[in-house]
Amino acid sequence: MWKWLHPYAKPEASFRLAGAFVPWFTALAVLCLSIGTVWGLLFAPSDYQQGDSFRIIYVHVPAAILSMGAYLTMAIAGFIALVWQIKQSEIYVAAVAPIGAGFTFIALLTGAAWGKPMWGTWWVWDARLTSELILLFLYLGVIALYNAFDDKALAGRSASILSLVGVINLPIIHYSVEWWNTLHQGASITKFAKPSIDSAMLWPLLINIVGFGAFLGALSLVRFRTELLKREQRRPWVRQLLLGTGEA
Amino acid sequence: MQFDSFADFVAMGGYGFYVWLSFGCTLLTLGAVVVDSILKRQALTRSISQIKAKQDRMLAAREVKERL
Amino acid sequence: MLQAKELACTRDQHELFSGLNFSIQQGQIIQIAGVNGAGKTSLLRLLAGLSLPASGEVLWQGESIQRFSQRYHQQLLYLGHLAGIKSELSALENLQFFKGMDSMQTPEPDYFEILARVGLAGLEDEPCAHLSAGQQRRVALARLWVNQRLLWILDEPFTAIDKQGVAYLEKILLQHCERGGMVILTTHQSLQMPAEHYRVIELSASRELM
Amino acid sequence: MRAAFNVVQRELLIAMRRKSDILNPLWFLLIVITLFPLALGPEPELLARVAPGVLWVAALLSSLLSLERLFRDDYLDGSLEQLLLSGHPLAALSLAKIVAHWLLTALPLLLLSPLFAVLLGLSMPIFKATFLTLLIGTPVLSLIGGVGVALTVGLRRGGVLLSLLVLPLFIPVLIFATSAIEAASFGLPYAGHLAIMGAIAMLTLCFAPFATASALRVSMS
Repeated sequence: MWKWLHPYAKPEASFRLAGAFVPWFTALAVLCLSIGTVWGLLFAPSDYQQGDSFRIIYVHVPAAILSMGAYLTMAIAGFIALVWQIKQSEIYVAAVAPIGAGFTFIALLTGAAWGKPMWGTWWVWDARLTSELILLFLYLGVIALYNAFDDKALAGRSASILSLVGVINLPIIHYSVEWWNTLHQGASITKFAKPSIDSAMLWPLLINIVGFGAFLGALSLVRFRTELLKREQRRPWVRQLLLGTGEA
Repeated sequence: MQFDSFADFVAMGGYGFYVWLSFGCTLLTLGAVVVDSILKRQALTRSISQIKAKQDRMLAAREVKERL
Repeated sequence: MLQAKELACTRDQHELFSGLNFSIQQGQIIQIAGVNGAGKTSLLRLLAGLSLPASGEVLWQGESIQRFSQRYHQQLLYLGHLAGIKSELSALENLQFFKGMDSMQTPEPDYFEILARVGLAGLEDEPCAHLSAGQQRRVALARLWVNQRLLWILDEPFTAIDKQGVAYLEKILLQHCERGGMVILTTHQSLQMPAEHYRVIELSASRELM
Repeated sequence: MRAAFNVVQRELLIAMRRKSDILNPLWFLLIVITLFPLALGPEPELLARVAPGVLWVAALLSSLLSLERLFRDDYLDGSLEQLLLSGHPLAALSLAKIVAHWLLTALPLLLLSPLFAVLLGLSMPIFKATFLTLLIGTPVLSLIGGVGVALTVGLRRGGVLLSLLVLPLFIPVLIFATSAIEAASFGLPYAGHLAIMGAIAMLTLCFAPFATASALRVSMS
């Protein structure tokens, strides 16, 4: 069933395959992000309660969704790397972690900037915010662990294990935080009255989510290619590619 | 178009600071990740040419007859 | 019995060796030779199943040692540079621990006789931290008698061992082979062994010379 | 099974020979707990309010302090290699190491907790809740910590990294423990909290030894 995948398991082939996807993802990302952002900032109607501050949603929600999504793909790649010992999977783990950390950071920052006018404070120990913060810690842990190893083969396997451990813990962390939060705070301030979102508001949001996804795809492939080259840097094909010299 | 003038657009109904802060930070972070990816790639090319130079030196050292 | 197929090893992206093929049968001693940094220890760790080869595989009785590691490790005695001797415990306690880790329960050996053989008579109860480097090495070597294993993989077994000790150890290795055992070792000494039992594999330029 | 027992026995024997390894974390814990009344002021109401949290944070820190020892010595003297090559499932042996670690660090803490309770002026019901949460929670700390140590044992400066990796994973236990104690302080039932902690403990018990084993394999090669 997976036979057709096999040729791509060769480093050189997967390098080229990843390279083939990069322009498409880049184009999609640029297109969607510009359309979604312009639409969201200029044309979407303002919220009847929150006024124009709600426009932060067009970066906040995509970043938040994809910060989780990126972690999920990272953990799946980690799982594949450990079970079938596929090197490319480990490399993907290393490639996607910084981007995911970036998204998480954006989600936290924009959340704070949205929270200030709405709730009157930059930060509350709300369930979602707290679990997003912990998600950031998990990402940073994976990155730090990967960088701590000199031998990148070991680094990749360790990072895979950690990402897997993290993803098992993520739901537990999320629910524990949610529960803790409801115990401490009573009525939550995050549940601002949310009318079923108007389609004029929804479309740019969806487009931006796709845009963030494509951005993640494009950049993770670029980083994947770099990491792959780094791993294979002593092979002739890499040298030929980068220095244009044939001999090795 | 939701805004009557450019000034209106910048003001964002009084929430300009927060909205532009968010979009600015997003842009900065995404930009930082992109720049980091490009820099990594360049560093790799540099290090590979260094390795190449090192190997050339090692090949040259083979010619040296007297060694420890 | 043990077979290496197209083994390759890289460390920090450096290729140490590749395309290494050899096998060892009962009654054989293989010495891995090579200059410093040729990858002797790395090869032994691959053979013991401590690390994964960059490519190729190691087979024990035709089965991959990765997939059937437990069965393989029950037949294997591996002594690395560091032999896992706990410095807080005495020689006797260390040996008793290793005996207790055996999967098959065999009668308790005579620890005092074994320790006397490796020249540690009278030091049995001393914490290993108080022993010299050579004496600690001898505690590790005592495991050759304590754990009855078919395959011995020994990394520099002669370091810190004096001249008589070396001669005695060579005799022990030969005896093990004559009883159908197998030995793979690295050392910088040239061993006095009968040729029918003894082979040298030179690790350089990734070729088997003999 | 016999091999795992053998490992536990050896760990305990070594610890008996090096008592400072058991005593230092406890000593640390005692000092940390003394610092809080000095820093916050000695009002009994205030202390009783923060005491459970203080106890838990102190327990977390002292367990982190002793965690590094879990595999570090074994890694350095080659014992870890020998465990891997012993022909027994590595997950079972890792679990044995973790059990030994719990016996040596968390158990003394539990035994000493009445003393800490007196120092911080805890009332009996709250102390009981604290004790129960520590009893269920500390195995989770040891188990998750084991994965962290196994990942960082081959690194030269793994100590700080270890806390970065492990502390976020400790958060759920901390949250449930403190909320159980909080419920107890209001006289509410907290069996539900304990049950959830028990579930978390079971879950980590099922997964952590395997994660530890595979992390050890990576660290050894």
